[in-house]
Amino acid sequence: MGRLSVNLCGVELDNPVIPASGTFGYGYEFAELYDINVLGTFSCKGTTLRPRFGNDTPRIAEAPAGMINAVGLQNPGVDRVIAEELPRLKSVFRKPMMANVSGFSVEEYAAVCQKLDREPQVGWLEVNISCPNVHGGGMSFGTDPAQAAAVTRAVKAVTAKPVIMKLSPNVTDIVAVAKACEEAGADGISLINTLMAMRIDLKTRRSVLANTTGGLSGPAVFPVALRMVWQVARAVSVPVIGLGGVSSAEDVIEMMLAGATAVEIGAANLVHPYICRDIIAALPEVMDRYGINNLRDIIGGANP
Amino acid sequence: MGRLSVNLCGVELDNPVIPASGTFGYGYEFAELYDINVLGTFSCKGTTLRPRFGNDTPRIAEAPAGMINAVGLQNPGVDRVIAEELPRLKSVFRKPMMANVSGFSVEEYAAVCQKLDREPQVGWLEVNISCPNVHGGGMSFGTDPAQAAAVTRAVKAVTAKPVIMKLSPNVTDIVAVAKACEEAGADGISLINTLMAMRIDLKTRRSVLANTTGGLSGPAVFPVALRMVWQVARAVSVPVIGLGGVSSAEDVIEMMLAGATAVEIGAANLVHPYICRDIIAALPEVMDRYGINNLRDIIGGANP
Amino acid sequence: MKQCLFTVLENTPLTEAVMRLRLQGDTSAVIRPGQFVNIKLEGRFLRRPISVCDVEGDVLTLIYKVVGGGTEQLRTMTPGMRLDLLTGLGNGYDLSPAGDHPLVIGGGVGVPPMYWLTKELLASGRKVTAVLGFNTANEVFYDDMFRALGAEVILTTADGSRGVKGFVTDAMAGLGYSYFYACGPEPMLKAVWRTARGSGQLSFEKRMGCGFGACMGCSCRTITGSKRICREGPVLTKEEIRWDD
Amino acid sequence: MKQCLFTVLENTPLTEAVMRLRLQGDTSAVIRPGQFVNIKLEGRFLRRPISVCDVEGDVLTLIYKVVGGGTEQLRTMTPGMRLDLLTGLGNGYDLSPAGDHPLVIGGGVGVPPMYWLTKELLASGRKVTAVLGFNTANEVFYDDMFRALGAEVILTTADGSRGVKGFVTDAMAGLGYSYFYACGPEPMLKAVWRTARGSGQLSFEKRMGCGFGACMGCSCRTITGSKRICREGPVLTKEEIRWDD
Ligand SMILES: Cc1cc2nc3c(=O)[nH]c(=O)nc-3n(C[C@H](O)[C@H](O)[C@H](O)COP(=O)(O)OP(=O)(O)OC[C@H]3O[C@@H](n4cnc5c(N)ncnc54)[C@H](O)[C@@H]3O)c2cc1C
Ligand SMILES: Cc1cc2nc3c(=O)[nH]c(=O)nc-3n(C[C@H](O)[C@H](O)[C@H](O)COP(=O)(O)OP(=O)(O)OC[C@H]3O[C@@H](n4cnc5c(N)ncnc54)[C@H](O)[C@@H]3O)c2cc1C
Ligand SMILES: Cc1cc2nc3c(=O)[nH]c(=O)nc-3n(C[C@H](O)[C@H](O)[C@H](O)COP(=O)(O)O)c2cc1C
Ligand SMILES: Cc1cc2nc3c(=O)[nH]c(=O)nc-3n(C[C@H](O)[C@H](O)[C@H](O)COP(=O)(O)O)c2cc1C
Ligand code: FES
Ligand code: FES
Repeated sequence: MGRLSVNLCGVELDNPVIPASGTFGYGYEFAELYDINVLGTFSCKGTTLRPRFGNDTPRIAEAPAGMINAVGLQNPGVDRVIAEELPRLKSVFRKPMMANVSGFSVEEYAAVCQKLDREPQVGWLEVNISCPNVHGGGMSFGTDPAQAAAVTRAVKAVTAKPVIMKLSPNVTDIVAVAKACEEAGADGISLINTLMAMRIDLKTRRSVLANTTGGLSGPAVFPVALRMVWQVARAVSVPVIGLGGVSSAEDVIEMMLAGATAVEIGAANLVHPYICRDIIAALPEVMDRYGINNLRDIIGGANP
Repeated sequence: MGRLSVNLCGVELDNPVIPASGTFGYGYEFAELYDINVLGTFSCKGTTLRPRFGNDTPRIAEAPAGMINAVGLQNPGVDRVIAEELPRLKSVFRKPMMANVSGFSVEEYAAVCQKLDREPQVGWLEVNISCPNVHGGGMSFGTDPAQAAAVTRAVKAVTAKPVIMKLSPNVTDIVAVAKACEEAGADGISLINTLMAMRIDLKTRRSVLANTTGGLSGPAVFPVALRMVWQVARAVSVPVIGLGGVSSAEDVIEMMLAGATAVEIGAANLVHPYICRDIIAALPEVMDRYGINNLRDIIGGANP
Repeated sequence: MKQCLFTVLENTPLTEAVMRLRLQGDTSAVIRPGQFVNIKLEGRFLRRPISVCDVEGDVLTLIYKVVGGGTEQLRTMTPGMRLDLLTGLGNGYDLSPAGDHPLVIGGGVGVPPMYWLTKELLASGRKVTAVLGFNTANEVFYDDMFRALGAEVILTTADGSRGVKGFVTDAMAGLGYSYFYACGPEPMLKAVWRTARGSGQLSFEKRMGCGFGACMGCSCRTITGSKRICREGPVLTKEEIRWDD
Repeated sequence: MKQCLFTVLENTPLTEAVMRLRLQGDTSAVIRPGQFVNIKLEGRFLRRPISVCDVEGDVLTLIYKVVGGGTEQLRTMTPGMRLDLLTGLGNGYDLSPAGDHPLVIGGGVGVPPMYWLTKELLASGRKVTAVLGFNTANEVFYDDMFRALGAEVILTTADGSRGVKGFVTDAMAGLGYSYFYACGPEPMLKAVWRTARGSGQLSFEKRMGCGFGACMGCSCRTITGSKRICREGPVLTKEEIRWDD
C-alpha cells in the first residue's frame, strides 16, 4: 500500500487520480501518449443504450478559466462499447475501469448497467444523472432527490458492482440529492458535473453553441465543486469522488481535505494531455511540503 | 436620449452600467477617483435594519478568474444610512441611486424598505433575497419561490418605488423564483448574486474563510450568470438587470443581448477601480464594431 | 502527437490582419501537409488550432488571421518568446491519389496549408495549379511564394481588385486537373465540392476542445459515420462528405 | 490613491525567500511611511498588498517574502517589465506623537515599512532605536540599512543564531523610548501591545478584496467601532486596538 493509495468502494487504487468522463475517450488515445496504468483508474465517455452522435456543432466554447461543452453524450452505444472499446482498452489498461453511464429514462439506465455488469474490466459504474429526463419534463434526474433515488435503486437492482452516482451541481440542495442516492443504495457519490452556462457571439448575435446552453467546467468551477464536496462528504458515509476544475496536485489535496476519497480530472486533460500523469508524479513532493505521509489520512481532514 | 440610454422600470438611465452592491460602498470612495455621475446609477452596500459588523475575518479569498467573499453584509444599519450616508452621497451624486436591501425575516425587509421609501435620492429598491432566512431554517429566501414571493409582496406593500428582486443563483430553477417574484409584483429582477463556494488552505487545513463558505464572483461566473439572465429574460416581462463577472464593454453587450436592460459590475471594481468609467467610455466604439446604434435596441436581441 | 515548447523566430504581418509566425522547436511529429498544431496562450483556457503552412528542419511556419482575443494575443508575441504547442495533429492530406497534375484550392486563411502541400506535390514530380481566393487585393498573401515554388497560380478576388473577379470556383471552371485539394471557409468548400469534377480532399474547421481526439467536441457526420475533425480529419475525401444543411 | 504602471528596475533576493523590488513610476500618491501599494499580477484576480519600504523620487522600494503563488510570480519579474499598482493606500504612521526618541519594532516582513518610517523620524531630528526580529540568522535582512540611516539597531533571532536570542519583546524590556511603532506578524503585535510601556502605533494585515475601502473585506473591530484595515488602517493606535480572541 503506497503513500498515494486509497480505497474506493472496496477496490484499492494506486492513487486517487482519475480522468473524468468525456475528457479521456475510452482511454486509448491517451495510451498513445503515456502508460495509462499509472492512473488510479479512469472514467470512460458517457455510455448510453443506443449510439448517439450528440448535439450539433459548434459544441465547444471558451470561458474565463474554463470551457463550455454541449457534446451531448456522443458514444457508440453500450453494445459496441462492450464489443469494440473494452477489448481494445484491454491491451493498454490492465486495471479495473470506471464505466460512466447515462440514460433518458430509469429503464435505460438499468439496461445499460445490466449489460456492463457482466464485463470483468468494469470496476465501478458511475451513473451520470445530469442528463435531461425525457419522461420527467426535461429537468435532469439529478435535480430531484426522489428521481435520483429511483435511478439509484433501478441500477443497484441489476448490478453487483459498486455504483457511484454522479451529481449535477445545478441544484438548490446538493446534500438532499446525495442523501437520497445513499439511502437508495449508492456505494459512492461523485460530483460535480458541469454548471449550466451560455455564451453569445457578439458578431452573429447567437449562442456560441448550436445547443444554446452547455456545461461549464475547468478551474472556474473549482471553488463551487469544493464547497459541494465538503457539504456532501459531511452528510453521507459512502466515499465521495471530488471533481470540477482540478488541475494540480495541490487541487487534488484540497479536494481530499474537503472530503474526497478520489479525485477526477476533466477539462484539464484536454488542454494539457499529460496532466494526470504529471499530477501523480508531483503528488509525493507536494505531500512532503504539506506534511502529508499518506493521502488516505487526509480524506475529509479539513476543519471549518 | 443618447445611444447608451436605457429605461429601467420607468426611470431613464444615461447608460446601463451600474456598480453592484457591496463593491462600491456608498459611492463616495469612488467619487474621489472619478465623477460618479457618469454612471447609469449605482447599487449601494446591502443595508439591513440594524447595524452589522458582518462575519469574522478572513472574509476574502482568491479563486481562478474570481474571488470569494463572506463579508456578511457589514453596514451601519438603515437609520444611519439615511442619516449619514445619503446626505454625504448627495454632494457627489445627483442621480437617483439604487438602495440594496437585506433582511433576515420578511418583516425586516419590509421595515428597511419602508424607511428608504421616504428618501427622494432612492430611485429603486434592490431587494437581495440570498441572505439566510433565520425563521426558515437558514436556507435563503431566494431558494424558494413561495418565500421569494412573500418578501416581494411585503416590500411592495410599503413602497411606491420600483422594486427589483435580486436572485441567488444557487437554485435548481431560477425561472421559477423569478416568475414568483414577478407575480408577487416585482418591477424588475436582478441576477446573479454569488455562487456558494469554498477554499481550503493546505497549510492550516482549514477553510480560507472564517465563515467556512462564501460567495464566488468575478469572470468565472459570467457564463452561468449569462445563462440565467437568458432564461429569466425570456420568462418574465419586467426588466432584468444582468450581473456576474462583467468586466468589459463586450461583456455588457453580451448580457444585454441575453436579455438584460441594465448591467451591474461587481468584483471588477475592486481590482480595477476605474472600470465602470472606462467601460462607459469604451461602449460607443465597441457598439460601432458590432453594428449597434442604440443599446436599447439589442436588449434580448440574441437568438438561440 | 507531441507537446513541445517552441521559440518565436518571427511574427510579422503579411496583410492588415494576417500574420506569419515562424517557430523553432521539435517538429518531429509534423509529418504531413494539412496537419495542424494547437497553441496554448497565457490566460486563455482552450488552445488555438492553426494549420502548418510549412516545416523546414526544426522551423515551423504558421499563418494566422487575427479574428478574436486569442489571435490578437498571438500577434503580440515577439522573437525569443516561447509557446507551448501540441504538434502533429490531424490526418493531413493523402498525396497518393494526386495524379500528375493536381489542383490545389485555397481561400483566405485556407491558403497557408496548401503551401506545404504544393511543395510536396511538386517535390514528387507533379505539376501543380494553385487557385488562391481572397476578398480583395490588399488581403492577398503568399501568391508569389506559390509561384516561387514552381506552381501555376491563379488568383481570384471577390471584388475583382486583383486576378480573376469572383470565387475560386469561377477560376476552376474549364481547368484540367487530375485531382483536387481544398481548404477554406465552409461556403467555399461547399461550392468546390458541388462544382469540382473528379475526386479530391477537403479540409474542415470546427471549434475544438482538445485537438487530439479526447473530447468529441469536433465531430462531424460523414457518409461512413461520425468523424472527429481533429483526428480522422481535418481532411475528408469528397466522397465521404455529408452536408446536413 | 492612484493607479499607475511602474517599471521594474531591480528584483533581487535579500534572503532565500525575501526579495527586494525597485520600481519606477508615479509615486506622487505615496505620502506617508506605513502606506502600502496593491499589485496586479497577470492571471491572479485579486491584487497583492505590499508595504512601501522606501520612496526616493520616482523610485519605490518594496520588500516581499515569497509565500504563495502571487509572490512566487512576482519573483519572476525582471527589469523592464511593467506592473499595474494602486499606490498611496492606507493611513500610514502619524509621526507627530513620536517624541524625541521613538522605538521602531519590526518583525520579519514587518521590517520593510519601518525603514522609511525610521528615515523620516531621523530626518525630523529624532533619535531612533530599531528592534528588528527574525527567526534565524540567515533570514535577517536590512539591519545594516537601518544602521546606515543612523538608527541604533537591536537585532533579535528566535533561535539566538544572531543578536539577542528571543523575540522583539525580549529586547524591548528595559529600553527607554518616547513612543513606539510596530509592524510584524499578529502574535508579535499582540505581545508588543501587551508589554510595551507608553503609547504607540501598530500596523496590521488582513486579506483584502480591494485595498481602497470599497469591499469591507478587511474590517476589524476597534474600541471606537469597526475600521477598514486598508483605509482607516493598516496603522492603529495602541489605545484603540481590541483583541477579540
Ligand atoms: C484544424 C484547424 C486549422 C486552422 N488553421 C488555421 C490557420 O492556419 N490560420 C488561421 O488563421 N486560422 C486557422 N484556424 C482557425 C483558428 O483556429 C481560429 O481563427 C482561432 O482559434 C480564433 O481564435 P481567437 O481567440 O482569435 O478567436 P475567438 O473567436 O475569441 O475564439 C473563441 C474560441 O472559438 C474558437 N474558434 C474561433 N474561430 C474558430 C474557427 N474558425 N475554427 C475553430 N475554432 C475557432 C477558438 O479556438 C476559441 O476556442 C484553424 C482552425 C482549425 C479547427
Ligand atoms: C497592508 C499589507 C501590507 C503588506 N506588506 C507586506 C510586505 O511589505 N511584504 C510582504 O512580504 N508581505 C506583505 N504583506 C503580505 C502580502 O500581502 C502577502 O504575503 C501576499 O499577498 C501573499 O500572496 P501570495 O499570492 O503569494 O500568497 P497566497 O497565499 O497564494 O495568496 C492568496 C490570497 O491571500 C492573500 N494573502 C495571503 N497572505 C496574506 C497576508 N499575510 N496578508 C494579506 N493577504 C494575504 C493574498 O493577497 C491573496 O489574495 C502585506 C499585507 C497587507 C495586508
Ligand atoms: C467535453 C466534455 C465532455 C463530458 N462528457 C461527460 C460525460 O459523457 N459524462 C459525464 O458524466 N460527464 C461528462 N463531462 C463532465 C466531466 O466529467 C466533469 O464532471 C466536469 O467537466 C467537471 O470537471 P472538470 O472541471 O475537471 O472538467 C464532460 C465534460 C467535458 C468537458
Ligand atoms: C465583496 C462583495 C460584497 C458584496 N455584498 C453584497 C451585498 O451587500 N448585497 C448584494 O446584494 N450583493 C452583494 N454582493 C454581490 C454582488 O453585488 C454581485 O451580485 C456578485 O458579486 C456578482 O457580480 P460580480 O461577479 O460582478 O462581482 C457582494 C459581492 C462582493 C464581491
Ligand atoms: S477537438 Fe476534442 S475530439 Fe476533436
Ligand atoms: S480591502 Fe476592500 S475595504 Fe479594505
